[in-house]
Amino acid sequence: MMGDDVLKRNVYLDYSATTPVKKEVFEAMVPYYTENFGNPSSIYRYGREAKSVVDKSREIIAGTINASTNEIYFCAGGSEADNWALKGIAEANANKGKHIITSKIEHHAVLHSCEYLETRGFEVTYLDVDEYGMVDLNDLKNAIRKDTILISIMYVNNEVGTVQPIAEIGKIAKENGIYFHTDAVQSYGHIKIDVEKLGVDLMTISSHKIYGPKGVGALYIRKGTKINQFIHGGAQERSMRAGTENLAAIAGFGKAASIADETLDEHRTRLIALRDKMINEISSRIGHVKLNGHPTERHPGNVNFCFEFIEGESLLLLLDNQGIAASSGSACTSGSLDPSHVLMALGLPHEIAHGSLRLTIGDFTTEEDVDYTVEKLVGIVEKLREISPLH
Amino acid sequence: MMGDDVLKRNVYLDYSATTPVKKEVFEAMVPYYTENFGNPSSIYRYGREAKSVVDKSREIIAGTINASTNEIYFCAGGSEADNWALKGIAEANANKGKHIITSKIEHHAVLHSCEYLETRGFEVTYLDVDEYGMVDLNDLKNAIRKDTILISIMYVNNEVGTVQPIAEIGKIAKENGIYFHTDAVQSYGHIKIDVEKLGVDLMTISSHKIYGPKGVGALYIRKGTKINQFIHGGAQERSMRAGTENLAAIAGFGKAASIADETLDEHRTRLIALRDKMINEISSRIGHVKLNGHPTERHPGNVNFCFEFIEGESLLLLLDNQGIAASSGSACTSGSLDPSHVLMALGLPHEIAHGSLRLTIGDFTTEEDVDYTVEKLVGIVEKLREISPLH
Amino acid sequence: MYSEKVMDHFMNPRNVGEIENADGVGEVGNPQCGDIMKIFLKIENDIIVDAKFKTFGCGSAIASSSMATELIKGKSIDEVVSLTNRAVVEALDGLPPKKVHCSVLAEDAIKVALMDYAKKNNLNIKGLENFKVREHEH
Amino acid sequence: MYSEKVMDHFMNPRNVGEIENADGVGEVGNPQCGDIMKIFLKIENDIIVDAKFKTFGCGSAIASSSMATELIKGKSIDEVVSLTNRAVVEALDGLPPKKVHCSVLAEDAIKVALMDYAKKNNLNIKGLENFKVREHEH
Ligand SMILES: Cc1ncc(COP(=O)(O)O)c(C=O)c1O
Ligand SMILES: Cc1ncc(COP(=O)(O)O)c(C=O)c1O
Repeated sequence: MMGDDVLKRNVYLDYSATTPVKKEVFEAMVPYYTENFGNPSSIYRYGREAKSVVDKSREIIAGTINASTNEIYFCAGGSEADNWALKGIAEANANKGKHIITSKIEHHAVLHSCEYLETRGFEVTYLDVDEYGMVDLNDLKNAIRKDTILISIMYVNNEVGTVQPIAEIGKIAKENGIYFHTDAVQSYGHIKIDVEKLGVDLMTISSHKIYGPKGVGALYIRKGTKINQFIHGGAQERSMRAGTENLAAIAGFGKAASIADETLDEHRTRLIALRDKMINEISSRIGHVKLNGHPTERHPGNVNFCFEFIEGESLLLLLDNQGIAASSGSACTSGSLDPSHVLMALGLPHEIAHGSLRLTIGDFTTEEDVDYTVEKLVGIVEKLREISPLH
Repeated sequence: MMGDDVLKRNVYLDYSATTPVKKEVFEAMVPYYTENFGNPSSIYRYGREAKSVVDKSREIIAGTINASTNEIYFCAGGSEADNWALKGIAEANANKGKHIITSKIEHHAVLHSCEYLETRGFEVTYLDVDEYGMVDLNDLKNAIRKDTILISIMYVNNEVGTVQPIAEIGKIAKENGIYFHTDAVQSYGHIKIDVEKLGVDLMTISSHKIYGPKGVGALYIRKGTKINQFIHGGAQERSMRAGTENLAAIAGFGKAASIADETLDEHRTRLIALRDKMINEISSRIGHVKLNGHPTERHPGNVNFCFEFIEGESLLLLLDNQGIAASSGSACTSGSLDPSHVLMALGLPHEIAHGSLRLTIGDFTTEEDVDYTVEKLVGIVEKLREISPLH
Repeated sequence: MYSEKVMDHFMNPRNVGEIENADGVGEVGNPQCGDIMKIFLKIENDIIVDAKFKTFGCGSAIASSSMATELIKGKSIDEVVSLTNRAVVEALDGLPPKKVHCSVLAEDAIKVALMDYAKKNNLNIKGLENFKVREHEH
Repeated sequence: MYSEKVMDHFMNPRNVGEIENADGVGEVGNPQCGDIMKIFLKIENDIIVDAKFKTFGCGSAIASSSMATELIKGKSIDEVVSLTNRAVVEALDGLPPKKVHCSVLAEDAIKVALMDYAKKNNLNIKGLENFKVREHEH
């Protein structure tokens, strides 16, 4: 073990997949497992203490996005919140119309919920994006119909990091009296969010992307929004989401949210510097590469390149062998035939999309990590290109 | 604080609501927050380690109920698993029929899912129970129709602790080619379960009722069962349940399940002794009381009485004031007009149902706790009866 | 959930009991809905010289009975007629929204007791001409 | 995910490269599906005296190419014709189910190279009369 550490670095560059729980966050969770484990719905002291923990986290999170506390509903994570938003709005508003607008680069939690709704009689328009992953506002306007009840466009794309013009979309939605949901899993904690300024009616966030625990997320639902429950049962979350409250995780989510909010500026500055350094070095030291996503409207920690003539899984395995954890939109990493739907939507040819690599930088990433990774990457790409018949 | 402890005991008697996380369980979770936090779906080392944790818990849990590992699907808890079972089976088998049979004393996660399905064109028969909370097998047989696709009967009732004849129900379901789901949230960890012997096709379990963390549960789905996904999105849980795996919680759930399985016999023996002592003392020392639930076919830790002439919330508050945490099926604790649907289904008159008290015993309950509680209860009931105009 | 005042009046209820040969007795609620409040009044020269109660109900029902009886002791019938459930709620430093109905019960029980007094003595009490016990909902 | 054997052949692939004036060359797969395998054979007296490869693809595609070329070096054409993808999988101590197609690619690439050799030399190779490159799916 020691030997390993000396010989090899451990460089985690997959912060967009999941983040470690920060120490302060973990410490904020510890009391709620073996000691203060009460059920917040009970009236005795154990329960009242538990309730106040849940209330406090709700207050913190509402504060970070300029919402009121009774607009925050805790659930099990980003995927559940996306499912809830899409299905809950669709069912509750089906009498008004059965048309939904989304984009081709949404997370699967949104896309597959849309596909499910298509089997239940809804129609879905999947907007194209440009080569940088941007939705076109005119396309959006043109897609709106009399029976459109919901627009769901993600704030920041998880693969290529492109940031959408959410406030403009919110305005269009409002002008047309259509509910607007945004999956903000990849922007929350990285971009200052104000639900009023953005004009969103529903917003998905997830704890384990902001140094909080896994298994908890939240759906922001603007007051007055007509939406069905998704998980039926007990009266938790003001009867909107059943299931015993996940006390410790909610406490951790609250702590993570408050840290993220307080340190947002320095977090961004630091990440952007590392990100740009990495992008510049890869671009200048390796030939036949292509930066995926938008050059400026970009997640502060997202680096995503295609390396021509090589395939993503091989790249990941060789990086892993050097202690570097990254991810790829390669088909081979997903077990499907096609490279990721996001890369395809950007219009990349198959053979190039197969060679994508996503490196996502976070709060524990150092400049040495970036240097080390670029250094190793240069050699690995060279090695794989030597083996490649395309080169 | 110290003074409080000296003056007053802390007696938690609400183990059926939620349990503390056992120390060994918590320790099994700790490594997966700040250190081994990887995403199990990734191919690099961090991810592979995470995957093996999830696999191991799956194996343990499968082993405890005689299932195979690929029949266990992790999700966020009992409520989600119930929703998934009911809605997933209904949707996937609607072409075969739209009739479902359940009982009047199910958990709200089942009942409200059924009510939801009724709004989507399904028909639901809610079976009556007898005065002990038992479903009648002849009623069940009579309720079966050509278009019945699902029977959902809970294993052990959460309020009154009655244990249903699950194996017999399984046999009836099988003979009629109908899927059988059981909500085993209150039996898992308390009764030895063998899904083969019981003949269940789907079974709900939840971690925080067996000294594991909140926010994680599982649905057992027999191989070959036709069921839809409930949370759509990523390819987690063999594409059946989307959402980044809740690593630490799954590790804790596995540990809790293995402890529960290994100590099942002593756990039962100990709880039954305490339970019976408490039931006997309350019955003999307090007049005008009625034991709710079945005298013998009963959860090992469940004590549930109605105290005539008094109301449940008052009882809970005065118990809480003595450091005793309990629960009640009183309407006043739920904010609804009627006492719990379970007590009503047992045929209790309203005024008696209002005075119910549930005391649920667990692994940290001592004989002194029982003595203390009975002692306090005698005085509290007397005091409230003095105030009562009904007495 | 409950204020300290509510808890105090619940844990140590004032005026529990019955008054023998009470001048007015009022009972409202029913066991079905989980609340019954019975108020006993002793009245001399239009003044409530004593008040007692018996209540079957939740913590706030008991606290409301206790506080309401406290509030009316020593008051004139006129003053008591104009006492509303709001006054009880305020004196208790508030009740949770779902429990406000308990204070309504207390107001009603007192008024029913006054009506009983009026009937027994063939009086008309000003302000109670149109009084009707409200259907109360949790 | 991968066996040690697979990782070894992926990290340190044997026989990478091209053979100038190869006696047989076989290329299968296409960039669209993410795998291309190109195999070069040097054949003397019906014996594979040398084999090299170039592969664009995932870890198991590279390992399969490496192992397949190892397996056929020094073997007779007859022996090579009866070599199936199973043999490659076994020699690698197994492949994940989704990756077995990589071994099929290797088998096919070798057979295409043999067909190329046969064509160039106007030969018929027994056992390859009905050979067709399989549509491969991930
Ligand atoms: C954009 C986006 N939406 C939704 C999700 C799903 O979140 P979770 O894993 O918390 O279910 C993720 C991450 O996996 C994501 O990146
Ligand atoms: C019988 C029963 N089913 C389902 C549930 C719901 O489980 P969870 O709180 O894990 O969602 C509970 C407990 O609340 C229960 O007792």
